[in-house]
Parts: sequence; C-alpha cells; structure tokens
Amino acid sequence: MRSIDRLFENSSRSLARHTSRRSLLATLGKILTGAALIPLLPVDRSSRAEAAEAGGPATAKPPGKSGSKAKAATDDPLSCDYWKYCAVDGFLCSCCGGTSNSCPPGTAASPITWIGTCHNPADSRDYIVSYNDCCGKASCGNCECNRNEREKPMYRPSRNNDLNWCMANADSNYHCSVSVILGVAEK
Amino acid sequence: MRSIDRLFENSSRSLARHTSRRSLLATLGKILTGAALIPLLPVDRSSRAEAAEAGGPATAKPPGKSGSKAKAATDDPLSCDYWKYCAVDGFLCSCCGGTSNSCPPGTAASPITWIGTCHNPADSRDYIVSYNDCCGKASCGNCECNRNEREKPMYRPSRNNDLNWCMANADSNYHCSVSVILGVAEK
Amino acid sequence: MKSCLMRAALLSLATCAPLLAAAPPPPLPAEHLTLTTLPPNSPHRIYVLDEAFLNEIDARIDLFDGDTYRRLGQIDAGFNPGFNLSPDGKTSVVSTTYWARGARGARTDVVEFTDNTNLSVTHEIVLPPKRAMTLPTYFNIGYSSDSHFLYVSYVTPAASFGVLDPAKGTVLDEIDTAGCVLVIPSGPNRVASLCESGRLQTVTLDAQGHEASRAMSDPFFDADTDPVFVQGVPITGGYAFLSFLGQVHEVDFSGAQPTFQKPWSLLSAADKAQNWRPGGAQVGAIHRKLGKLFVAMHRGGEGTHKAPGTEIWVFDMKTHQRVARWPMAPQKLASALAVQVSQDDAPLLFAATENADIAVFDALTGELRHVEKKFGQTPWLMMNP
Amino acid sequence: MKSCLMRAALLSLATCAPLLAAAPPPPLPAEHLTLTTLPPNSPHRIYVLDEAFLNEIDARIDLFDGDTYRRLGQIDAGFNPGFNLSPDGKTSVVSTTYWARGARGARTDVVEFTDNTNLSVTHEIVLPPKRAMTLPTYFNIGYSSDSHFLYVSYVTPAASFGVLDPAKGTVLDEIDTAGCVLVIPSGPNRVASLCESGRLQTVTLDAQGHEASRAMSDPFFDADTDPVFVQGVPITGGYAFLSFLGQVHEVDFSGAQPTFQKPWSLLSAADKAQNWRPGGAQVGAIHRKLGKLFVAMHRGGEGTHKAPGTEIWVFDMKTHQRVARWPMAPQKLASALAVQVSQDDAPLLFAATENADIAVFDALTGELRHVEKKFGQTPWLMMNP
Repeated sequence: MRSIDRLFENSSRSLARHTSRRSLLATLGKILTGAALIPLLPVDRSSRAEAAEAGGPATAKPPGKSGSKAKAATDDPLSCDYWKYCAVDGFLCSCCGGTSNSCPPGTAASPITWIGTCHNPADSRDYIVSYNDCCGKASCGNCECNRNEREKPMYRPSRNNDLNWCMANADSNYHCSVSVILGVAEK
Repeated sequence: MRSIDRLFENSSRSLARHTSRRSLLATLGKILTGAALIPLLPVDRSSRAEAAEAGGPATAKPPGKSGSKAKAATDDPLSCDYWKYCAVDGFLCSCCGGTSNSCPPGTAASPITWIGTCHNPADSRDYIVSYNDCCGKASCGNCECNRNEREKPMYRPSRNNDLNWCMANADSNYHCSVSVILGVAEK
Repeated sequence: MKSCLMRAALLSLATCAPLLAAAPPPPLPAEHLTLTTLPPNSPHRIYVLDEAFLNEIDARIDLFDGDTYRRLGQIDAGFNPGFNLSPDGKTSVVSTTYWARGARGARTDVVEFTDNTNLSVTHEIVLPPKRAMTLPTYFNIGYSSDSHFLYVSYVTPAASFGVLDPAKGTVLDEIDTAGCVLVIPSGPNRVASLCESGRLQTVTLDAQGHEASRAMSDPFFDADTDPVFVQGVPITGGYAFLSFLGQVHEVDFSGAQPTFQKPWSLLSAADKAQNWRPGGAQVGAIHRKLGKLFVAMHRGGEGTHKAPGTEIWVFDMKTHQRVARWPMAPQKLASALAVQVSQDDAPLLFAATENADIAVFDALTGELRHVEKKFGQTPWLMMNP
Repeated sequence: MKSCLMRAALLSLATCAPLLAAAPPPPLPAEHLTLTTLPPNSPHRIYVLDEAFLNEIDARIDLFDGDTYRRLGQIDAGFNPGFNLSPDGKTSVVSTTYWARGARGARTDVVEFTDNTNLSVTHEIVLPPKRAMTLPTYFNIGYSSDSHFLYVSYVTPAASFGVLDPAKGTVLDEIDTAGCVLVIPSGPNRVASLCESGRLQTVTLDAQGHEASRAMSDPFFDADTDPVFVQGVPITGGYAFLSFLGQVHEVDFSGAQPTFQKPWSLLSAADKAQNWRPGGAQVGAIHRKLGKLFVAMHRGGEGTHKAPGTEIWVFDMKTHQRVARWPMAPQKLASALAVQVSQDDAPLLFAATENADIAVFDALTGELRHVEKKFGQTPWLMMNP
C-alpha cells in the first residue's frame, strides 16, 4: 500500500496527476471494461447481500440523515459511514442529487482530486479511492461527512481533503464530494 | 391611533416618507432635546425599575439567546419579547454589535422604513416605532425575531416587514433591524 | 467467466456461486466518475425554495422527489429571490440580486433561466436595480400563459414591473403600477397587481410588451380590517386569496377583468371562538381537480398571521366544508410554515415545518409517508410542475 | 424640571419622585437612529471566523467581547477565506473569493482591509485567481513584522505566494515555493513554507518584495509517520507545531533560518495507552508570558486528527508537564474544535465547540465563565489582538 501512496504522492504536484491516476488504473489491471456504465447502486446491493450472507459487519449506526431505511451504515451510500467515504470531508453527493460516484445535475466534476485507501468490510479488500469535488453550485449543505483515514495536511496535497479541489474548475465553488473506486490496493 | 397610522400610510409610497416621519416627530412634540445622544440602555433600566416597583409585568420567558441574565423579557433589548420589537421580522441589531436603536459598526441605516405601534407595559403607553434595517453586511444571523403586531402585507408597504428596507441603500444587503421610538401614539 | 463476474458484481454472488467455487469474491470493479441525469419530470417532484435567511446571499432551490424521498439537485438563487416555473414546467426562473463583493459592492439584479432537465443555467437577463426584495410568493416573477412574456415585480419602494422577452433575453419595458404590487399574470398579455385599497389593477399589454390599457377592479378585501395574504393559491382560471381572519376570496382571472366569487369562511363559530386562523409563509394549497384546499391553521390573535400551522385543515372548495383536520404534533412534527399539493390523481401533500423538515403526506388520507429532516435552513416556498 | 425628567428617564424615578408627585411617569423620549461606535480594543476581544460551511459563500468574522459577552460586529469574508490581523491589531485582512453570480460566473480573488475601529472596509487588492482555497489557519495570509509586506498563500494546485504592498494596494510579486505551502512570516522580509519532506523553506525578500534568496531547513517532522498540524501556535519568536501523535515542535523563526527545539510529547505512557491525541480545527493556543499551552485532546486512532477535544489539557511549556485537564462534558459542553487564549494577565480561554457554541473560561483556573450558544454556523478559527 505504501508504494501506491508514494506513486500518487510523487505525482501530486502537477495538474497532470489526473493522467497519472488513469495510468495507474491500467497498471493495476483492475479495470473491467464497461464499468463506466455501471451505476453504483447495483454494486452496493451486491456487496450488501454478500456482507449479510457472510454474517459480515452490520454496524448499527443510523443511516445518513437523508436515509430513511435501516441499513448497515458501512453499506449505505447515503451514510457517512459508507466504507468508500473513509477520507471525505464535505457533503456527500449521494445526498445532493448525485450518487457516490456521480456529480449532481448541473455541476462539474473537478479534474484534480485527493486519494484515499479504504477498507471494504464486505470483501475484506483495501481499495484505492479517488475523491473528486463537484463544482459550480453553492454548498449542498446536506449529509456533511468528516472522515480522515490516512488524510494528511495540505503540504501533502494528494492526500488532503481541506483544499477546495474545485480550485482549477471554471466555476470553482465547492458543492459536494464523490468517491470513485480506482482499483484494489496492492498488499 | 388610527389617524397616525393613516398619516404614515398616506405618505408611504414616496421616498420622502423619511421627511414625513421627521415632521411628525415635531408635530407630536415629544422630542427631548439631546435625545439623540442618549443611549438606550439607561432608559431601559429606568423603565425596568419602574415596572418592578409597580409590580408590573415580568414575563417569565427566557431572554434572547445572547442574553445570559434573567430579565423580564419585555424589558430585555436582547430578547425578541422586548416591547419595542412588536413588528420586527429579522435579526435584532442589539445582538449584532448595535443596540435596539443603533446600527452595528460598519453598516448603514436604511433611510426608508416600516412603522409599528407597540405597547410598553412599563408605562402602559402605546408608542410609534420606526423600524429601520441596517445594511451593507451579510445577514447577522443572530437573535432572529418574528413579531408582526399590526404588520400588513406588502401592498401596504409602510406597515410591511417582509420587504428588504435596505433596498434603496448603496449597499442594499440586509444585516439586521433596529426599533426607534418616534413618540407616543395618540389615543 | 468475465460476464459472470460482471453479473456477480452487479446482482448477486448466488447466481454464479458454482463457478466461483472456493475462489474469493471478485473485487469491485473500478468506477468512472459520471454526471447524474435527472429522472423524467414527475408530478411528485417539488421545488423547495430555501431562503437561507441566516446566510441570505446564499438562497437556493432544492428539488425533491416525493416518491423516492431523494434530493434531485439544486438551483442557486442569490439573495431574497423570486422563483417560478415556466407554463410547460421545463424552465425554472429565478429573479435575484448579486453584489460584486458578496453583500457589498456593485449590485446586479438578474433573471436566471435554468433547464429543468439538467439544472444548468442556460441564460440570464440583467434587470434594472429595482427588483422587489421580499419574501417569495407566486407573484414575484411569472410567465404569460403563452410564455412570450416574463414579468418581474419591482419595488424601489415605488412599485412597477418589468416586462421581459424570455426567448430573446431582453427587457421590453417597465410599467408603473401606481403603488400596487406584485405580478399576477393571466392570459397572454395581462398582469394584475394587489393594491392597498383592496382592489386589483390590471394592465393589458400590446404585442410589444408595452401598456395598452389599465383598469381597476372593485375592492375585494379591506386591508384595515381583514387583509389577504399575498400568497395567492392557484385555482382553475385564477387564484384564491386567504385573509388573515380566514375568509377565502376566489378570484377568476380568465376574463379581461378579474371577477370575484362571494367570499366564504374557513371558520365555524366555534373555530372563531377558539381563535383559529390561517398563517405561515405559504399558507394554503389547492388540488384543483379534486377541489380540495389545504390550509396551515393555528390559534392566535392579531399579529400571528406568520405563525405556522399546528394543524392542516382540508376543505371542499364546492361545499366550503372542512372535511379533515390533521394535527402536526401527534406525528411528532413541528408546525407547518408552508404547504403544497401535487396535482395528480395520487396526490401528495408537502408541508415545510418551522424546523425546516419536509413532511410528505398522502393528500387523500393524511397518512404521513415520510419526513425529510432539516431540508436546508429556511424552506419558505414550495412549487411543483 | 426638564433636567430632572431627563435624569428620571435616564437613571431612576426615585431621585425625582417628590417633584413628580401624583403625575404619571413621563413618556419615554423619542430616540434617534445612530451608528454604534466600537469600544476600545481589548485583549479580551476575539475574532471568530465562521466558515458557514453549509452556505460557504457567506463566511464571516464575528467580533465577540469576552468580558461583556456581547457581539461587537461582523466582517464579511466570502468563500473559504484566509484571515489575519495586522501587527498593530488595527486592521483585519481577509483573503477571499467572490463569483459574479454567487457561486458561479467570473471569479475575483481579493484581499479586503477592514478598519477594526469601525469595521468598514477601507480598500482592497485584487489578486490573481490563485488564492489557496482551504481551511483557515494563521498562515493563509499574514503581514511582515513591520507591516510593509502582506503575504498571501496561493495553491492552483501549484504552490506559491503573493507579495503585496498593503499601503499602496498593489501586488508586488508572486514567488514559487516548489510545492511547499502556506506563508509563515518572520521579520520584515522572510516567509517560510511547510514542505511535504518535513522541512521549512525560507524565502528572503529584497526591499521591493522580490526574492533575494531561499534556503531549506533540515526536516523537523515526518509526514508519513507523524505529520504536524498546519495550525501553528504562536510562541515568542516563532510557532509551536503539534503533531497528530502529540509531539510538540517549537520552531524559532527569529533568525535568518528557523531553528528547532528538541520535540517533546504531550502524552505520558498511560495517555498513549489510552489513545489520547490532539485534534480539531484550531488545535492549540499558548499564553506566551505564562508559558502555558492549551490543547484540545480526544481519544482515537488513525484518522481522528480533526476530531474535537473532549478535554482541554494545559501544559507548562518550560517543564513540559501537564498542569491541568478540563473535560468539556461535565460542563455540559460539546467537544472543542478550536481554542484560543488572550495574552493579558487575566487571561480568558475561548473554546469553539462542534455545536458552534463559544465557551469562555478563566484560563488560569479553568472556571467556566460563559457559554455563547450557537455562535454562527461553523466557527473554526479564533484570532485575538
């Protein structure tokens, strides 16, 4: 895992990091063709079922304030406890008209991001996650989430979630944050 | 009282209302020379003492959220229940760096206003009150107060507190509201 | 195998279990960052105007789906905005004000047009700095019935309104209303305004958006004894105006001049004795086909016209009888500041509470379906397609 | 008689009672609308930066008096602002961003200067659109010791800083910092920045504000194993940087190059075993004359460095011993996100809680003096003169 951290960190100062991440994806060889078209929720259901079958973790915490159903919070994209949100400090786009990996209508995704490594209890794997901000509308203000696993101060920007990652967008106002699985972290 | 209402209402459509009100003040003959220099709080203390001596009203409601002392709320300029605030819908300037009749530093008073008639339980008199907005800074956000005694919809603007009375200021953003005694209402 | 893995990731491991045998489950696929497409318009969609009163330069309209209980997106709305939908529901219009330095500096009054299929701002029309800065109603901004004109209420405090061409993006004219306020559009070229005298003034426009004629109605209310709320409620061919003391004034705007039905009261003698009154920010809503009126009601005296409803009362618009009363507190809801009802055959009643919760009821039965907690800061107006 | 009436109105009816006899009390005098004058500056005044995170284009700085428990006024602060005070305390500087249409449209980065005697904006300097948009610290914007230069941190994400002439209102230069971030001013012409390598880079300026030289220090922390918070705490001649795991790195900036004291730990072996850590948004504050360090402390593991303090711990900076621990919960206070202490001989400790309350303590005894409830939305930084 450390080596992957380093890979990101070494490329973190450049606007070309975006490209670096894409290259990494290819390197990791974890891309399933067509994944771009897969909406998140079916995947969530799958892993939820899996966790339930395995008697896996079913954290009793309440779901996010928009979530009205009782769910295992680590498996609820409307909850801050969702496993993929382990380094989100902001508003969850899934509570703002988007999903956990899709920006709300009328916003624009930030091309530059910070990176996290999150553990998915449903399959006991660590995943590399890209956090992107969605930009160009005022703060969503819903489902505020503040998690900072492996988050670092702004002198390590690729791991920092305090920066407004909309900074380089044409409309650079922060609206909400998404979490996009890039691949499995190397052990 | 009705006749005074009318006087204001008839002049309400004009930017010259400000002047009208000043004329009215002279007419009422209630101006004490030098009153402009009198801060509000000493007056409050006087009337509070009076009310206490007379066994007057001592509403048990809690004071405004900024007020830490136990006071009769109708006599507490930090409380929405303060008698003079009977038609304030906004933030009390007394909780924003001003007083009940003084705008906070760095803001500008609106020259145009709405008017109320409020009963002072301490002396059992009705007073004509001018409500001015203080303008040019973002919403104070403190001590929100929504009282509407004799308040009318915006087709009677001189009695309406929904309009942003900073509208004609150079910096027309609303910050907070003050209440200024103009004189005793005619019976 | 790959397709099976895909199915496994998408649906359920069970279907492919024999193939996987002792192998661990496949890792989750990489995701791509996308932009959400709005679902098709629905009668159960609602546009909630959050005035954000404590941070008033940051008002916004939040779209909410009354079936899935999900937020659909946000339209930014500046300071003290007016808001409305185009007659076809495809466009949101926001009339608002920006300052160059937040709450200071050069002032720009503007109408912004948002495409409701993707929540992008398509264009804007800059206004003279005269826009009425006040609470949101149906009548701060509104379209003509054929969408050729857009009207914007001005108060400086002199009252007038702007006539805009929304397609060309131009301001056509400003029309003085001699003290009468707000814009109540009717037909392709008429605009009525509410006057202090209790009358409606109707300005008729020519094809270029200039004044062709104006007329004043008889008074239909008395601003001294029993003023009407400016939050008119749409009825077929016009609006119903509720009064502070609970009179219902139905006004038909379908002809050249408004006509008035005989007013009727929400209150029985017993209700009056108990001081029941309508109140709040958006006091009533009407299901036009069913002829049902929903009103936020509270007990109180003079000066309580903005008090939220401890109960929602339901009236039959034909018989003028109350047919239900739905108290908020037993449902653990705060009082209702704003109500709106969907216009379909399975209608939902939406209530915004003073705690900023949005409650969703079955409008036929009053059954509470959902409570969306803390929906923004100060949701004061709800519109629907 | 008139003067007696005046006195009566101002002070007490008792003093004039004989004259008034059976007459009713005089009516209250008419009032004039005035503008409040700020009281003289006081060491107990505090500037609270409310990020207004849920309405982030509307951040503001609220002035609060720790003696009278009154708000003194407000300085508007736009979006994601930087904030600091001039060395003489007479001027507030806010570095911020505005968009022409609220959260959209043309972007303007700007530094605004506010006269702290009347809270009016006196002038501004427009910046290139490069300002670091991040959480507030001491180091987003800062003055040189002689106030001749003002430095503003830029991140695009390339890191640099702007050198401004605050008196002339001009931008003098932009200096690339090779990936090191923030501006830590020292002396009349030095700016240090924090580097990922754990080093400090110091740029020395010439009289025109251009780079004369730069130097890199030895590493003083390890970003992998135990990063320091960027919220440095002022000490005499420099700043103390706390680390996630509770090390205190005192850095002396008074010389041409920074020098480092041997780091010491906030934690005993028992504290470590219980997973105590510093955390929050403004983690620590130091009374320089008394040599007392106040730190927001909580129990937690990796990733809890922004968790607010369930207790405030007090340390002697000379002996490195903990001299007090003040838990929040027994005082019915939420955990502390930010702490600040006044520098006078009767010091007050201010704590901003995660509920946005401001608690005022006697900094010598820990006695709770006052709780100002719901002080804005998200108060994350407190500065004092």
